[in-house]
Amino acid sequence: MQDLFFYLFAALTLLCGFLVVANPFSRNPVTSAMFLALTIVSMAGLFVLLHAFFLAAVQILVYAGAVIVLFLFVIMLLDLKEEQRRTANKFGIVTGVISVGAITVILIKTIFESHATATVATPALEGATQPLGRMLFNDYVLPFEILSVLLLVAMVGVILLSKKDLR
Amino acid sequence: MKLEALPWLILFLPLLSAATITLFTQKNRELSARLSIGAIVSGFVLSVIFIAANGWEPLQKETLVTWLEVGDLQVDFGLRLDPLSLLMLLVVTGVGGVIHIFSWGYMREDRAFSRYFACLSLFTFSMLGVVLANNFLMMFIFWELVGVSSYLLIGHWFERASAADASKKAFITNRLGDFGFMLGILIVWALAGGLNFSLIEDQLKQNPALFGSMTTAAGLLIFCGAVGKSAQFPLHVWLPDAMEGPTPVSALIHAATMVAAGVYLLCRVFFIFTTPALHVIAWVGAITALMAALIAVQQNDIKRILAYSTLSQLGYMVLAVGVASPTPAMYHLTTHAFFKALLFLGAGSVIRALHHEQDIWKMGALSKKMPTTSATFVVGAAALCGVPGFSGFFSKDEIIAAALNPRHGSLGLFLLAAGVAMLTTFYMSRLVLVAFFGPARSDGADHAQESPKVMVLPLLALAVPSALAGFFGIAQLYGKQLGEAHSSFQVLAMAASLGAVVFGLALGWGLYWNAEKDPLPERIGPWARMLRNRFYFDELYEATVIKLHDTIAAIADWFDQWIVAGLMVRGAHGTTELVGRALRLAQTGNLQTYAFLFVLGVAVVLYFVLGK
Amino acid sequence: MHIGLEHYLVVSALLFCLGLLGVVLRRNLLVIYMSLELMLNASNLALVAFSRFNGHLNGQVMVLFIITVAAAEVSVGLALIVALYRKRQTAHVEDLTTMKL
Amino acid sequence: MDWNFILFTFIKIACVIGAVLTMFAYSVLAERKISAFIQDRVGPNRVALPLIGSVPVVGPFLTRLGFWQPIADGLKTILKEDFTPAYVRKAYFWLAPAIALIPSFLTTAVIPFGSTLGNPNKKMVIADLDVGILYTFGIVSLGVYGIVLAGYAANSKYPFLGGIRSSAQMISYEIAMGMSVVPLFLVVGNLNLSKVIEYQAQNGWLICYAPVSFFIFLVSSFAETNRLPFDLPECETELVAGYNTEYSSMKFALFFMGEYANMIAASSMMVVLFFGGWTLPGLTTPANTLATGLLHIGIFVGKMLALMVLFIWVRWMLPRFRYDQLMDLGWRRFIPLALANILFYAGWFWMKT
Repeated sequence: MQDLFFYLFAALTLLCGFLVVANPFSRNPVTSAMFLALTIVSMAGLFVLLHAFFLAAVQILVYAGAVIVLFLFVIMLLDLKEEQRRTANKFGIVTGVISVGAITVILIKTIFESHATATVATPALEGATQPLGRMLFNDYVLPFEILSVLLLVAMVGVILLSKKDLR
Repeated sequence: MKLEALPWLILFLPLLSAATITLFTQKNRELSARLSIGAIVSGFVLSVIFIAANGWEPLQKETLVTWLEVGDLQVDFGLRLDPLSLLMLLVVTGVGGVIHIFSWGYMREDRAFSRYFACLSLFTFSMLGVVLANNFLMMFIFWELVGVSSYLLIGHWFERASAADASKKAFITNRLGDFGFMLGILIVWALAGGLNFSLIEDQLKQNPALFGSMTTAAGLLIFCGAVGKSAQFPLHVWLPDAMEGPTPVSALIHAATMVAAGVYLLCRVFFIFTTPALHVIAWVGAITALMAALIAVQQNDIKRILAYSTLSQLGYMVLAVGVASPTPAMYHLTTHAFFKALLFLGAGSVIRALHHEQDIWKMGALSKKMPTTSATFVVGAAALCGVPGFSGFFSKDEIIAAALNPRHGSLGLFLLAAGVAMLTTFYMSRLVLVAFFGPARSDGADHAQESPKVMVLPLLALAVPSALAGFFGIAQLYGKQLGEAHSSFQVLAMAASLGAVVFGLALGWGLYWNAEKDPLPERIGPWARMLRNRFYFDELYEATVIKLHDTIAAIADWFDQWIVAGLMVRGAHGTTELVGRALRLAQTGNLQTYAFLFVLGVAVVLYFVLGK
Repeated sequence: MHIGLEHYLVVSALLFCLGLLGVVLRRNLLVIYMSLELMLNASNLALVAFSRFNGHLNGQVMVLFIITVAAAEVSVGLALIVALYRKRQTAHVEDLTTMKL
Repeated sequence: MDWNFILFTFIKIACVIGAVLTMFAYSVLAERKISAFIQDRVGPNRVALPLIGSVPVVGPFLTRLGFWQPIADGLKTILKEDFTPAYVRKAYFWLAPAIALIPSFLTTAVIPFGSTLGNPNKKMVIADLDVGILYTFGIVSLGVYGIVLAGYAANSKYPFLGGIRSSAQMISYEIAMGMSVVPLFLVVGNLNLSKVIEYQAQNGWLICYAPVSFFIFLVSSFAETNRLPFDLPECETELVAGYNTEYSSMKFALFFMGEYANMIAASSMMVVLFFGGWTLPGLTTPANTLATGLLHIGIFVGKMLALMVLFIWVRWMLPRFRYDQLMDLGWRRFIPLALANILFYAGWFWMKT
């Protein structure tokens, strides 16, 4: 049952990811964004299978609920229709695919050759929210605070950037 | 009361005024002029006070400040105070002050009034430095400063190409002489181990063979400096061109001070010259005197005539030094400073009255329109010609007499001197008769008016010493230091100079009284043209020196362009550029390309890290 | 075959390479950004899988951080794109070659 | 695999969806009736079923009540021509209403609408998730897609602006909403909604502990469901009908349904979070008989309906906000207020320990 779900979600993730990048039917960025949302959601499914419930929820909440909506927002604001008209650079596509393919091969080869020892799932970390929180606010409190500053900086930056005339 | 600080004050007041004008009072014309004039006039007053207090020969002849001390070398910054320098101090500040005041009127409408006075003050400072210097190095420094400030003054109207060219010509020609001067200084330094005048003089007195075979060479090299500054024969070309500067500048530089510096130098270091060197000096002076007088006969520009006359008189002075008679040289220098400044200022007054007309054939009848200027000009001319009773008579007479002295002089030099005296009278009578008498030859001359008081008063102030300087005992004063003039042939010399004056005046009167145009070209034809063209010196230099110079420059240019810039610089930069061009291909500005290259790099790195 | 760490890692690697492909091939700035998000998510997946199979929560904490950074990055990046678009009227990388010589 | 469990879950899902749909139909009627009451009108009172309408007393009463009106409305929306304008983006135009509706149904999955049906294994919640509230927020945040896509797909100005406005509004208020409930979990110490109700059963309703949270949550719910006073995405005077301008027939009905389903979901969330779910003071133990189980469900539904009425009531009582006021309220009032609220509770607990 779990295996089935894994294959289902993995296939869905990869398929949607592929459609984000190279949708043969549409080059509309909105479609890409929607498939990205689907990727995120199916990835959340994978997270659930990995017993990372909290992260699954956060994944949906942050990515699907905010980030991709932001993307949609911007796409709609910018009114992008350009790309549909452009002709692709064949040479670039071929070389790009080859180099990325090489990386893929290397990565997967490495994964299979490494013989990861932990093939059996360790006892599930049920209800991981509380330990996660403890860890976050004890061991990782400094990075956490730094991140909060990062967010603040990003917010200030975005507000400045979005002003009509920068001074 | 010793007043030791006074000479320093006199020296540095003009510098202070120049600095103040340049830094603070550029905008305030009147204040600038007052500062500059105040500096030089107070310099004159202070000089008088100093001389009054200490007499002509102060007990302490030198005041010293150690300026540089590097290893064994010690350079003092000192002032030498003896009759020679004190009298020159009076001449420079006195004549210079008068010229300053004259400038106030003459330059009134000039745009760069403040700059003019700043340069004037700087020039005064440098000249005073030359006069007061007690060693070769300090003299050389001020010598160069004189060159720089004269460059600035001659090129005052630098907007005019001719003025800019003239200033460059003056500076470069001077540098040529200065180069020799510097070599001479170095030789003296190497041999004597010091630069102080009195030190070297003492050493030479004790051991005349101190410099050995180098003495003549050192003397001649130092004479080179004087040749440049005093515009002697091969390097005389800059002085007539320098008339492009404002007329007061001409008066200051070309009559009283700068050109006199060369002669002053010769007298100051007279002790260093050997007999062969003196022969050379004498002949150079004689040739300059004759040549300049001949050229002056056929010039039409009032300032040029005066310029060549200056050259001629400088030749006299150098001749006097060359016949081992520095006293007459300095005597003539002093009187010449008075009357030549007077003549230049008179010419300036005329030029200004005629709205910058300088051709004497467009003047005439000015004696009626500008009585004071004319009268003073005539006084100056008479002094220059050596009319008996006027200052020039005494000084020139002494030189002509000295030219006959048995040890250094010769009959040739005497005849030359006498001939030049005749020519002087001739061209001066031509100038005076054409410019101030006869009919008015242009509308400008017809409507000329007397110049304002600020210009006329200096003329009067200079006319007095021009006329009477012969009675002040200046020669005796110089004689105290430089030795009495040889006066054994006074009668013959006096007869010769009197004859020259009478003959020259008669010739001039005959040819130019009421003349409409110059009758001389018709009479002597090609000779006149040659004179008018200044013996083709400029053309000669153009054809030889400048050609040679151009060739050397072309070769250097070729070397620079092909070897230095071509092979070395361009080679290096070409290689860099080629590599840069190759690398530039990678910078497409396209994000995608960068991403692709990045991915490629990651693939390679991954291959080496993981893939093996 | 039981699902192990390797399976998740393969999915993660494939997703990562898909994102990389998108970055290299697509020419719309926004889509490139989405591809970047894909890559970040792929790394998230790998981290969560590690966390799960090593019985330790460090990985999940990292994922939280990554999500936060990604949110900040996206907001700033999108603001930049909007600013750029206002200036140039394009979000197409081929038109944004001002730095080119 | 526990087939019983699966079957039971399916039955629960079916019941919940059926209940929500019914509730949707009758909440529309309630809306109309209440608005009529507020505006001193009668409201729908004509639709009658042929047979039942002729039953004396009951028939006219039900007719006057408008009891059959939802059926007529439903028939009308189904039978109307489903018009697709020419220049819409077809795929998204079709997808958008579904996407708008789905999240609100999904939200109901984690809501414990009752205790048990006698048997402790038969929990009256479809999925008893440990991260229930996070799940809810995640799903709610997906709700924005429907509206954004609807605005985008219509390919026309007003729907587009409506979609943009709506998404901005929803994202903004989601933050305040999410932060408003944090104090609750500080108090309860668990994200599982069933545990939240258990805590309330023992310690009293959470609205007493966190009234500020409730206030923020309530107002944010209005904004999240695009209800008045925050219905700017479909504000007639400015945007015609907002994102659903180009929609008609059943597609429009789906949006409509989504709105009411959202209201239902929000009301039930509030009931669970602040009003003790199925508990009443004195009625706190999980049911051990079928009857008490049903009673618990009834209590839950009753509380929820009361909140629904509040929603409807507010709609007809308050004027619409201006958009900048809305944003101002969200970002500059509620978010700082929610933060201060969190800090207050955190400080409180810190003092206690």
